[in-house]
Amino acid sequence: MPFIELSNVDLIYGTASQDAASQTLAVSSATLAIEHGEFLAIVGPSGCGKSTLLKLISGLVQPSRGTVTVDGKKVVQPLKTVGMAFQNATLLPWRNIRDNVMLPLEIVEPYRSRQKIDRDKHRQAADVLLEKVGLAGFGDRMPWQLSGGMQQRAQLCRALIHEPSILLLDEPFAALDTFTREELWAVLQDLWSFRKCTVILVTHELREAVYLAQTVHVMSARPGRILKSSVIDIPRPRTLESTFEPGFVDLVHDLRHHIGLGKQQ
Amino acid sequence: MPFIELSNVDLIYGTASQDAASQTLAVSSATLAIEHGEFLAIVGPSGCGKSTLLKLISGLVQPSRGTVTVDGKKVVQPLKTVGMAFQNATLLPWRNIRDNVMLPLEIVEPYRSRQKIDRDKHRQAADVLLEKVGLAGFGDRMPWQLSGGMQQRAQLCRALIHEPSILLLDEPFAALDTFTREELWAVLQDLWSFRKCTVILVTHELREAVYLAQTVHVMSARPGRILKSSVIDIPRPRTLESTFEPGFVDLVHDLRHHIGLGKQQ
Amino acid sequence: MRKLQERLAPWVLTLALIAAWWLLIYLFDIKSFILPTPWETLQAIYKFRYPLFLHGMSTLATTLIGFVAAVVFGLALGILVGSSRLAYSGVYPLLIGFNSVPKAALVPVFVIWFGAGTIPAVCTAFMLSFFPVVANVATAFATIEPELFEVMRSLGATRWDITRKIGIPRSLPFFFASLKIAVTLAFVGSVIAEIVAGNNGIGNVMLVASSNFNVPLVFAALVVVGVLGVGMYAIFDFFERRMTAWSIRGGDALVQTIGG
Amino acid sequence: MRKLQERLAPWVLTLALIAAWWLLIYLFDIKSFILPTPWETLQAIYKFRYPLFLHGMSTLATTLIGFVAAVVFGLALGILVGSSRLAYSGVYPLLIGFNSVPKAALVPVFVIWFGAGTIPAVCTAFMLSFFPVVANVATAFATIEPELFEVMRSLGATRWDITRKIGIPRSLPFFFASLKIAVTLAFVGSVIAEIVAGNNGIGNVMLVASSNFNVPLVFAALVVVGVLGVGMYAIFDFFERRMTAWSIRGGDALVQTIGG
Amino acid sequence: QTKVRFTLDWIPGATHGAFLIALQKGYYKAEGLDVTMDRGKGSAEVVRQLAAGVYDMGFPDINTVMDFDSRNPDAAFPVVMIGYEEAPAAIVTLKSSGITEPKQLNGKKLGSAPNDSTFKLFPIFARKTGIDAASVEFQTIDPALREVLLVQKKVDAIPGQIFNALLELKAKGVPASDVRYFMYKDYGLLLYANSVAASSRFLKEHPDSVRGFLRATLKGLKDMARDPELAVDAAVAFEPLLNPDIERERLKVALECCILTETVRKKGFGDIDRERLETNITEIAEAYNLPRRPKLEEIFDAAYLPDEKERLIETVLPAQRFKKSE
Ligand SMILES: Nc1ncnc2c1ncn2[C@@H]1O[C@H](COP(=O)(O)OP(=O)(O)OP(=O)(O)O)[C@@H](O)[C@H]1O
Ligand SMILES: Nc1ncnc2c1ncn2[C@@H]1O[C@H](COP(=O)(O)OP(=O)(O)OP(=O)(O)O)[C@@H](O)[C@H]1O
Ligand SMILES: Cc1ncc(C[n+]2csc(CCO)c2C)c(N)n1
Ligand SMILES: [Mg+2]
Ligand SMILES: [Mg+2]
Repeated sequence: MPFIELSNVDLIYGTASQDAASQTLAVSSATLAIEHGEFLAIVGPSGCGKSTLLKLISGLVQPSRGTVTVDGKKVVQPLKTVGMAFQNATLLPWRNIRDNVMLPLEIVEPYRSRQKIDRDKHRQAADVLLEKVGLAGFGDRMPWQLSGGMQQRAQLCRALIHEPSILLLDEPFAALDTFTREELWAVLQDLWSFRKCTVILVTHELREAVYLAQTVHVMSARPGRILKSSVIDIPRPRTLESTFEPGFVDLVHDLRHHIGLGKQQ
Repeated sequence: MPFIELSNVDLIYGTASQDAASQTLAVSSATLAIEHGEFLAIVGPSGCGKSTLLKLISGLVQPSRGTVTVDGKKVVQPLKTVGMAFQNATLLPWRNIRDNVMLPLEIVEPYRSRQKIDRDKHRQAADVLLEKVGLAGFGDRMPWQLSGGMQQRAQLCRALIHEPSILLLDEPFAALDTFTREELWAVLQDLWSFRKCTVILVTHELREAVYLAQTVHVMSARPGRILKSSVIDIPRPRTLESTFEPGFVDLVHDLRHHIGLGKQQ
Repeated sequence: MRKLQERLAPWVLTLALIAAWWLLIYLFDIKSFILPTPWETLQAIYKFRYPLFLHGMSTLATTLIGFVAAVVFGLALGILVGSSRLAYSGVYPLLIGFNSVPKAALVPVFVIWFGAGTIPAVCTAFMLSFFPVVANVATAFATIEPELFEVMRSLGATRWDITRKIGIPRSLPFFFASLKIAVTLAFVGSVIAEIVAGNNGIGNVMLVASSNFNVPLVFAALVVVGVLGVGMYAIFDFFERRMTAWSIRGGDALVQTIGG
Repeated sequence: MRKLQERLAPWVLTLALIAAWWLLIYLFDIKSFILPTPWETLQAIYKFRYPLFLHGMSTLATTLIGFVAAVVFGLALGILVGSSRLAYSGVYPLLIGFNSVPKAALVPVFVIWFGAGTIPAVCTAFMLSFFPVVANVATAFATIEPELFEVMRSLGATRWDITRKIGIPRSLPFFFASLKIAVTLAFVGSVIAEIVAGNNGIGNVMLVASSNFNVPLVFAALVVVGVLGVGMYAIFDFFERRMTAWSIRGGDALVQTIGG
Repeated sequence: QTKVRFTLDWIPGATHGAFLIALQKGYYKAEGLDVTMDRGKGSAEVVRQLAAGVYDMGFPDINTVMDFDSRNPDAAFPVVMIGYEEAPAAIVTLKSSGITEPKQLNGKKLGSAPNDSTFKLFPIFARKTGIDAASVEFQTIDPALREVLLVQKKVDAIPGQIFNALLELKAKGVPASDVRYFMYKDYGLLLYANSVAASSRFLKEHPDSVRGFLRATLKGLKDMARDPELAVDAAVAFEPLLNPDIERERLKVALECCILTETVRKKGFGDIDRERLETNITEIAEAYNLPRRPKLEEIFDAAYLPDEKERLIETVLPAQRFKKSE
C-alpha cells in the first residue's frame, strides 16, 4: 500500500451554499500513489490545481469527493509531519528571518518540548540552513528587508528545519536566478538522498523536474487531472552536466509536449 | 541625451540614523542609459538589486548618491508615466480582478477625467487584456480566488492598461508554466513593437531575456553593479523557433557565464 | 444549518442572560428596589411604552447627530494622525488626556454656553465617541503595507487618491469596529447629558423614575437604550458584511483547525 | 531633526491649547465660576497638590485594577468572538446592547452588592473599558490572512499555538489602539463611580470642590486625570514602539508621497 | 466595640458638625462604638443603602424615608432622631425678576432636577400658596447648574436648600440682597428634613448601639451649638478640600434656619410633634402620589432617643428666628 494515496479526488472551491457560477472545480478525479521516500515532481499549466493538490495532501484542504490517505490513514485534518514551502513566501512579518525559520521548532515535537533547553542548538541549526541557501548573516533581518528570492529561500529553510518526513514544495525556486537555483537543486538532492523523506515538488521548470524527481506527473489545465506520469531513470547522483545530455533533453521535450497537449484541452 | 539615465547611482537601505550594520548597500554606482523605445532586460543573481533598480527608475525610491533622470528631468518623486508589475503580485484584496486591472484608469490622466463617461469602454479594455493573458471570465473573481500565476498575469494587465510610456516588469512571468510564459512573450513583443514604449524587464530566465530584449544587462551580486551589457541582434519578429537556433543558445550561454562570474565575486 | 445557528445565537444568549438575571434575584433574594425582575421590567416597558418610545426617539436623534459628527471628525483626524508621524506624536497624547476626563464634568460648561436642551447632549455624544474612530483609523492608516502604497505611488497618485483607494478600504474592518465602540459611547454620552440637563430623552426618564423609586422603569429605560444600540449595530452589520467581506475570507479558519 | 520635532510636538500643541483656553476666557469674558483661567487652575493644583496627589493615586489604583481586568477579559472574549462566527453573531449584539447603557446607572447597584468603597469603582472602570479591547481583538482575529493560518496549520499547530504565534502578534497594533481607548474609558469609569458613590479619588475631589464653589479645583482635578491618562499612554507607547515596529515600517509613506 | 457604618446625606460639611465632632472627639468610642463615616450619595441613595444594609445608620431626609417606606413596606425602616427640625426648602428668585410673592410664579419657568426633594414638594407648596402648578414650566437641570441658569435668567426661579442656594449665588457674584426666596415653612409647610435613621436589622440587633450613637451625636451637637467654629474645624479636618469661610457661612444659615430652631431651643433636639408629622405624612403621600399612607410608627421611632433633659441645647446663638427675606 502506497505511503500517500489520492483516489478520485475532486476539489471544488466555494461553499455549497454559493451559486454554481462562483464555484470552481480546481482538481478533478486526481488519482496518485506515492511511495515512501519518493521524489515526485508535478508540472502543469498555470491555474491547473497544483497548489491545490499540495494542500489536499497536507490536509489543509479537504477533498470535495474521493479520499486522501497518508500512511494508511484518511486525511481529515492537517498533517503534523509535513514541511511546506508555499508559493508566496509567507514569512511572519513580526519575526526576523531566523525566528521565522525556527517557527516549526516551536510547534513540532520533539523539538517543541526541548525548546528551552536546545535554544542555542536550534539557533545554530537555523543559521546553518540559512547559510546553505546563501542567506548567511541575514538571520537578524526582518522579512521585508529581503528581496523576493531571498524570502523564498528563507521560507525553504523553514520547511526543512524540523526534518519533516513529507516535504511539499510549491515552486520553491521560482524567484531565483539560474545559478542560485541550480545550487539549491544540489542541496535538495543531497538532503533527500540523505534523509530519504518523501518530496513533492511543484515546478514550472521542466529541467528542474527532470533533474530532481524520480517521477514527473503532468497535470491538465483546470480542472486538473493527472495526464501523464513519466518515470525518470537517469542515474543518481545527477549533476548539472547530466542536464545537457541528450536523454535528459529528450525527457524535457517529451514533458513539454504533454503539457502543451494538456493546456490545449 | 538618453531617455532614462542613471549616473553613478548608489542606494543604501536603512535610514542614516541607524547603525551601519543594519544598513544595506543594495545598488552601487549603477550607470545606465536607456533610449526611448528601447526594450531592456536585466538579469543577475538573487538579491543583487534588480527590483531596487526598477524602483529607482520609477522614482519610488530616491538614490542615496548619484542621479536618475527621465526625459531630461531629475527624478525626485514617483513618475506618472510608468506601468509597473511588481515582483509579488500586489493586487488590492478588496477589489475584484477587473477593478484591480482598472485601477490605473482611475488615477492616470487622461483616463481619470473620462472615468464616468468611458466606464463601459474601460471595462471592455480590461476584459480584452484579461482575455489576452488567459484570464477571460475571471474579472469578477477576488484576487485570493486566483492561483499564484493567475494573480501575476492580472497584475501584468494592470501595468499595461493605461498604455504607459515606460513599462517596468519585475519577473512578470516567474510563476507561469513554460507555455503560458511563451504565449505572453509573444503578447509582450507585439505590444512593444506596436506601441514603441520603453520596456525594462527583470527576469531570471535567460531565454526570456534574449528572446525579448534589445539589450541585456547583467548585474553583479550585491551591491549590484552593471557587469556587462550585451546587445541582442537577432532580427524581429522573433519566434519560438529562434530560441532553438545556435546563435540564440550561444547568447544565453554567454549571459549565463557572466552571471556566474558576477555571483562568484 | 450554520446560518440558522448564527441567527438564533443572539436570541438564545439573550434568553440565557435573562434567565441568569432572574436566577440571581431568586437565589440572593434581591429586592426590587435594587434590581427588578425581568418581568417587572417588561411590565414597566409595556406600561410606559408611549413615553419610552417618545423619549427613546429623542435620545436616538440626539445620539445620531453627535455620532455622525464624531465619525466624520474622527475619520478626518484619524487619517491625519495615521498618515503623519508628526501629527501622531503631537496629537495623540492630547487626545488621550482629553478622553481620560469624564465628559460628564464638561456637560455643565456646554449647558452654560448653549443652554439646557439638545445641543449639550449632542456635544457630549460627540466628545465621547470620536476618539475610538480616531484611534482605529490612525492605526489602520499607519500600518498599511508599503507595497500597497507603492502600487499607487508608481501611478503618480495624489495623497487623496491613496487615502481614498487604499487607506479607507483597507481600514474598513477596523473602522467598523470603531463605529461599534463609538455608537455605544454616543448613547452613553447623550443619556448622561440628558440626566444632567435635559427635558427629554431616556436620561430624563431614568432620572424621574429613580426619583420616584421606580426602579423597574429605570431598568426599562436602560433596556430601551440597549435595544437602540443593538438596532444601530444591525445597521452597521448590514453594511459591514457587504463592505468588508474581502477581509474575513478566512472565516472560521482558527476554528476549522481543531473543529470548534 | 525629525526626532526633536516629534518630541516637541505634544508640548507645543499643549501650550497652544492653553493659549486658546485663555483667549477664549479673555474674549468672551467667561466668569471663573464657569471656566477658570489656566493660571487659576495651576494655582489650585499647587495649593491642593497634596490631596490631589493622594486622591490621584487612589483613582490611578482603582483605574489600573479595572483596566487590567478589562484587558485580560477583553482579550479572551475578543479572541473567542474573532475566532468563531457563532460566537461573533451571538455575543456581539449583546455586547453592544450592554455597552450602550450608561454604566453610571449601575454604580448604585454595585454599591449595594459590594459595599461602598473601591470595588464599585473598579467594576465601573472594568465595564466601561473592556468593550474596545473585545471589538478590536475580534476584528483583528477575524481578518487574519488565511495564508498565515495555513503556515501554522501545515505544522499541525494547536488552536492555542495559532492564537499565540499568529493571532496575538498580528493583532498587536490594534490591540494597542484599543488599550488607548480602554484606558481613557477606565479613567472615566472610575471617576464617574467616585462621583456617584465614592469616598476617595479624583471624582470625590471634583464633587467636594464643586460643592465648595471651587471651580479651579474642579478643573485641577480634571487636569490630574488627564495627566494620569497621558502617563499611561506614555507607557503603552514605549511598548508599542518596541512591539509593533514591524507593522509601521511604512512610516510616513503617505506623507512621503507628496512630501508633507 | 460595635461597628457602625454611617453615611451622611451628602458631602461632609460644617452642617454635619454634630457627627464629625462626636467622631473626632471620641464620643462614639466612649459609647463603645466603632463608627466609620462616609459621605452620602443623596438622600434617595442613602435610603436605598440603609434598606439594603450597606450602611447601618445614616442621615437621610425623612420625607424620602416616607416615600421609600410607603413603596417598600417589607424593607421599611424608621427615623430615630430628627436632624433638621425645619426643612431648608425654599423657592429662590432674583429680585430683578420682579417676583415678590409665590403666586407670581404662575407661567414662569422653574429649574430643578426631578429628584430634588424641594422640587418634589413643590406641588404642596403651590397648593398652599395658590400657585397653579400646571402653569409652571419646568427645566430639568442638574443641581450644580440651577443657580447658574438662574443668574443667566434662563429660569425664573429655582427650588433649593436655602443655605446652599444663597452661597451658590454669592459665589456667582449675586449678593444676598439681590436674592428673594420663599421658605416653604413660612407658607405653612412645616416639614422636618434630614434625620438620623438606622436600618431595621441594626435596630433589631444593636438597639443599645443606636441609643449610644444618638447620645454621642447629641454631645457633638451641643459642642457645635456652643461654638460653631468647632464644627467648621471638624469639617475641614475631615475633608481638607473644604473652604472654612464657606463652611462657616453655610453653618450659620443652617443653624439659624433649620437646626437650632425656636422649637428645638424650647423642647429639645431630635423629637417630633406627632400632629405635625401626621400632617406631613398626609401631605407627602398626596404630593408624591404614594401607593399607601404609611403610619407614623413606621416613619419615626422615638424609642432610641435620649431623655428630654439630655436633648435640651444651650446655645449662644441670638434667639433670632431666621427671617423671611424682604
Ligand atoms: N481559495 C480559492 N477560492 C476559489 N478558487 C480558488 C481558490 N484557490 C484557487 N482557486 C482556483 O483553483 C484553481 C487552481 O488553483 P491552484 O492555485 O491550485 O493553481 P496552480 O496550479 O497552483 O496554479 P499556478 O501555477 O498559477 O500557481 C484556479 O483556477 C484558481 O482560480
Ligand atoms: N526595504 C529594504 N530594506 C532593507 N534592505 C532591503 C530592502 N529591500 C531590499 N533590501 C536589500 O537590498 C538588496 C537588493 O534587493 P532587491 O529586492 O533589489 O534584489 P533583487 O535583485 O530584486 O533580488 P531577487 O531576484 O531575489 O528579487 C537585498 O540584499 C535586500 O536584502
Ligand atoms: C452627581 C450628583 N449631583 C447632584 C445630586 C443631587 N443631590 C442629591 S443629595 C443632594 C444634597 C442634599 O442632600 C444633592 C444636591 C446627585 N444625586 N448626584
Ligand atoms: Mg500554485
Ligand atoms: Mg527582486
